[in-house]
Amino acid sequence: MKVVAIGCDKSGYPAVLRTLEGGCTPQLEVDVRGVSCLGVVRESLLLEILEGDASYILLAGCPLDSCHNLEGSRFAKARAERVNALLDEAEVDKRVVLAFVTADKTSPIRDALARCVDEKDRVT
Amino acid sequence: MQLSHDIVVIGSGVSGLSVARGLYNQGLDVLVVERNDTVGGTAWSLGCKATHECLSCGICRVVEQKRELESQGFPGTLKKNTGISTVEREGNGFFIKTEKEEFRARCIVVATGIEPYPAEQAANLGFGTYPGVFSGIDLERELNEKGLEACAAFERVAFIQCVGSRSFKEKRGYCSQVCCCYALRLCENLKYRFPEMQIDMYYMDLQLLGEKKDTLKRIARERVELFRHLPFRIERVDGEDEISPLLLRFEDPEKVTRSRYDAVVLSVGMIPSSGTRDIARKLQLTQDTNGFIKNLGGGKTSAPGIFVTGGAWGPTDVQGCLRDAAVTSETILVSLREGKT
Amino acid sequence: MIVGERKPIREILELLGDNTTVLVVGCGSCVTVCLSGGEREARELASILRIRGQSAREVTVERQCEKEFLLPLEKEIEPVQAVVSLACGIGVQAMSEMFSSHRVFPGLNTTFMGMPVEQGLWEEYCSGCGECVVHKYGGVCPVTRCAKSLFNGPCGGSQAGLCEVKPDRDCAWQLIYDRLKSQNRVEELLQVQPPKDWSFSRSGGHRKMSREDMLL
Amino acid sequence: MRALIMTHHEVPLLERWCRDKERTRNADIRICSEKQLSTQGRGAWDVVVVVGGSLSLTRENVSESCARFGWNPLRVFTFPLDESLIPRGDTWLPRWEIFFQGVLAAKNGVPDVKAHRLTPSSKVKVISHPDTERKEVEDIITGMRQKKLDVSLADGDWRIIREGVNYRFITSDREEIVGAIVIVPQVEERFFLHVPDQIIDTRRLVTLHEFSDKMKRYNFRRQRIAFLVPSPTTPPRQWEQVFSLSEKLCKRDCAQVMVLCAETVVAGEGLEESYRRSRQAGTLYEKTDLTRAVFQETIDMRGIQVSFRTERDGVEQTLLFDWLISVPEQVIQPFDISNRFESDKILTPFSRPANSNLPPYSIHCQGMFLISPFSTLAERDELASGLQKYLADCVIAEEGRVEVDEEKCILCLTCMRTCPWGAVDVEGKLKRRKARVNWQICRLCGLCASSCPAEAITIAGFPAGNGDTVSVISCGGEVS
Repeated sequence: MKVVAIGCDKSGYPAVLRTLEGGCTPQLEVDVRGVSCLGVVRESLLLEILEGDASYILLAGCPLDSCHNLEGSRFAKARAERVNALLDEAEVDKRVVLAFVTADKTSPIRDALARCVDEKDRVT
Repeated sequence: MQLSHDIVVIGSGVSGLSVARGLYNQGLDVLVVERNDTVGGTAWSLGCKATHECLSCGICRVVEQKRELESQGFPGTLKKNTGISTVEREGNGFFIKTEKEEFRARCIVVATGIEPYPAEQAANLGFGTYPGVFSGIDLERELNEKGLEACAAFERVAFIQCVGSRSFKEKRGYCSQVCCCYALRLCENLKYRFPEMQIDMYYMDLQLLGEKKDTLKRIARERVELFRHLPFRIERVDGEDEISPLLLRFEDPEKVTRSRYDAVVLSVGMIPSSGTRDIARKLQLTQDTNGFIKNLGGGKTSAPGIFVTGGAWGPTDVQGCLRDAAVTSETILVSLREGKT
Repeated sequence: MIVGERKPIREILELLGDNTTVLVVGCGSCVTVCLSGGEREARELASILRIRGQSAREVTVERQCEKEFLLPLEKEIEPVQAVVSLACGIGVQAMSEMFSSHRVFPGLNTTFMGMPVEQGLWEEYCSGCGECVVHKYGGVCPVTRCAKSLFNGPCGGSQAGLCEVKPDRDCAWQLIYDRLKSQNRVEELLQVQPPKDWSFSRSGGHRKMSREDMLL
Repeated sequence: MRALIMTHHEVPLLERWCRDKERTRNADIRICSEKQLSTQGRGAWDVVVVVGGSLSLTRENVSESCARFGWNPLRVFTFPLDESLIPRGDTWLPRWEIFFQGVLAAKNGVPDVKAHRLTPSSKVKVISHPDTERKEVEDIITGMRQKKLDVSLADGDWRIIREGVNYRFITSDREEIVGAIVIVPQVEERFFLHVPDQIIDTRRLVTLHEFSDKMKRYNFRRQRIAFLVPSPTTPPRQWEQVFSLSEKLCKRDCAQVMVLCAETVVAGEGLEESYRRSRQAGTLYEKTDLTRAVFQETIDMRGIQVSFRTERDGVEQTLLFDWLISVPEQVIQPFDISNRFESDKILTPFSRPANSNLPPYSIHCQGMFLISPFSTLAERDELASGLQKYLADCVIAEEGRVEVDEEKCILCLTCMRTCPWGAVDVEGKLKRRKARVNWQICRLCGLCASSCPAEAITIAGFPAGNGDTVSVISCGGEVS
């Protein structure tokens, strides 16, 4: 199962790298991409990535009200919810998952990846 | 080899590093002496307590400091695993001797900080004897890597406040200022992760401080059951197996009440770290009744030329340390400029 | 500006039925500003269709209500079985006229002529009644913004200034009264307005407007 | 192809790999550490690769080195020092090599972007709300002047226009360029308790501030006094006064003092000690929910009866007091200068966002700070050092990276409303007006580009989402 992890410069990207240093579960292939802030990621970009073979997208960014760009995470949350609603309507079982972290907090990312794996096993 | 530095900072915790950064940027020659082999002291080991919302616990200031260390390099030189053995005054500077070498300095900054109160010493609260008793600081330390997985199986958790502080009997008559805040943030994290968990909090007075005090008030009111009552003893429910629930006994004048919990978290307060006590003895600095080094205002101590910053003169949180570091480095610059140290 | 709301994806999929090759056509003016039918939304819909296995392409023209802009689509539409137009109703009909050989499905429910009250929120301000009298009501149109289109005073059922029919909307007459009060022209409301001649509005039949000097 | 690799750490795999000419398609590669950079760093490199820990590779750090050494930020690629191997076909290649192949293959012909170090002017202007106490504002200014900051107070009617990194301060007689602005808002002392008007007429309900002045002049021999502290989040500063006043009242005037509060806050230096002394002096502390208390004035209007339910044992008590002292909570009012700040964006009143990642005391407009008139000395020192750091550190901005496409922009103003830093305004007077991003204020967060419905704003090097791939690296150039 492939997961694309998009991390924001200040918190998400370093945190995802640190999680992967610790080695993640074998049946998971995580492709890490860094963006300057989670607010940069458009819905069309998320859908385009989901057209590939990735079955989940993990958006790792700063907590909602302490984003370095004030509203980046809030935008990302709204867009993720909209894309999930679109995918629901289209009965596609791919999802966008959010994790709010600071640079060296890896537990939310590990939780999010574990939830992705459980959901995928439950569906297949 | 005899080296002379402008400033020697003892302790490389959050306050030590920010004073070093402040003075290094002003072009002074700074030496940071650290007792054990990792930089960072208490604050660096703590975890960020944000759920999807930030609870402004200040740990991202620690992340900012780590980031500065990585991109701008260490402010001055760092000596790890070196303890100070003797300090003598010499002219208007100091002659410092450690196990391995000695060096001169014009000023000394004591930034040895605070450490959590060892929960074992809490009288009959069962830390160490019963598996279900945690200390608040241990939960916090695992927050970054493991998260709160350890508490997955519990349904009823009790938080006991003011463990090891606010008791004049044991010569610790001060409020550690941080434990109510971090306990409420831990409760928010627990309820966020395990919504059906029932949390009770036993406390004397809630100290709601910092930027997000209204959020803390909302947490205290909605997410936690409050009891203004400190338990007397923790026991095991007798006759049951290893992981049976714990029992909190309360000595009321009329009757003894008991309540059962799966786990108990002791919100341990902050005490002067062993380094602070040891340095205060070696530098003969006057201490206040609770063992902290006395701060005569702006970081000055009883001995001219020696300054104190951060947790060493009073329990405080990360933001308080950074604010205090700015004040102390300002006083040092002024005193250095006027030539009298 | 004309405001439209995207149809639910399930409905669009039912419309398409088993047509596999689809062309999604976005419109670059009003529906882009109201974030429901522009270039990005076209690409999103195309991605969704591609994820579901149908081959979909998207293209966006400046304005779908101009025949000249639709001409270049000629060769794009040829190989395609179905076309989904994300423009307002006008664009869908213009496309159907131009490419009558193909079936053009609307991807949008065109709703009203609206104003962006704040970022991301549009409210109906005009329903095109054909005979504008908004100046008599301090610039608040009772025909559109009052649920019962009353001309001679409020219906009296509003609570706390909110409309009785749709409680999340302000009562138009409350706004009219406040506005006129602030301009102290309230007594103008005392004049009784005659019944409105609705023949100029939609209920008077299909309407047309022309400028003789501009006719070629 | 001339490549420069900057790394803090010795990376053996990297050195061995760079000398292997065949692998690097005989690119001229030079590796140097940060110290040697000042000598070798300058010059037009085709490609610059920054290798470092994942924490230091933020966009701001990279553009700072671009400004210092004159690199084009789009030709700078960052790599987080990862020597692991990943499968490619049947062989296992170091992740580093795949990254560098991508870097060599990255498309050139990128727009010419320059990073600048902009130093704001060293003048600071203090704006205060008309009815904030003059004395507090003067204290703040003298505190800052001690820190050698060039501070002046704005009086009379003034207007502000944003000018790149600075602000243009226009008053009736002259204009001034100012680097930073400190706002002192009005702080409303709100007593969150509904007290009927008759009680207020008795003039026996006084605020803490007034009472401490009264203490100097009057003696409260044998009087019954109650401190009312309804909110549990009353700051320790107020409690310090409550403890010292109550102790003095008991000792000096042997008055009967009671404190009705939700929580007693003792988290401060020496507060526990003064709390203990105040209790030993005879003050009674009763925890109750004051919002349910009932106040009733006596017939002779000289006393007030308070009936409340104690939290300890839930007993309903009614006590008569001669004086009631309200300990209000200080609420900072949002500061509205929308009619004096000329900008296309409709400004909401300024208030300090509860965002712990913003520099202390700063608000979303760069170079603007906000501090409460009742701030402690330590808070004012922290603001002063924050100001010095802002004015000395110079702002790093990248010119030519964000551009708005003229044909596509339909002036829907979404970008202007979305930009958190207020860096977008409308440009052009005549026919073709479009949005313009002021590069000196822009923090390259990308929110405008991602929320533009017509996708008219493109930021070079960021994932545009129209077909080209997402950059593997957090900033700098574009690599598949």
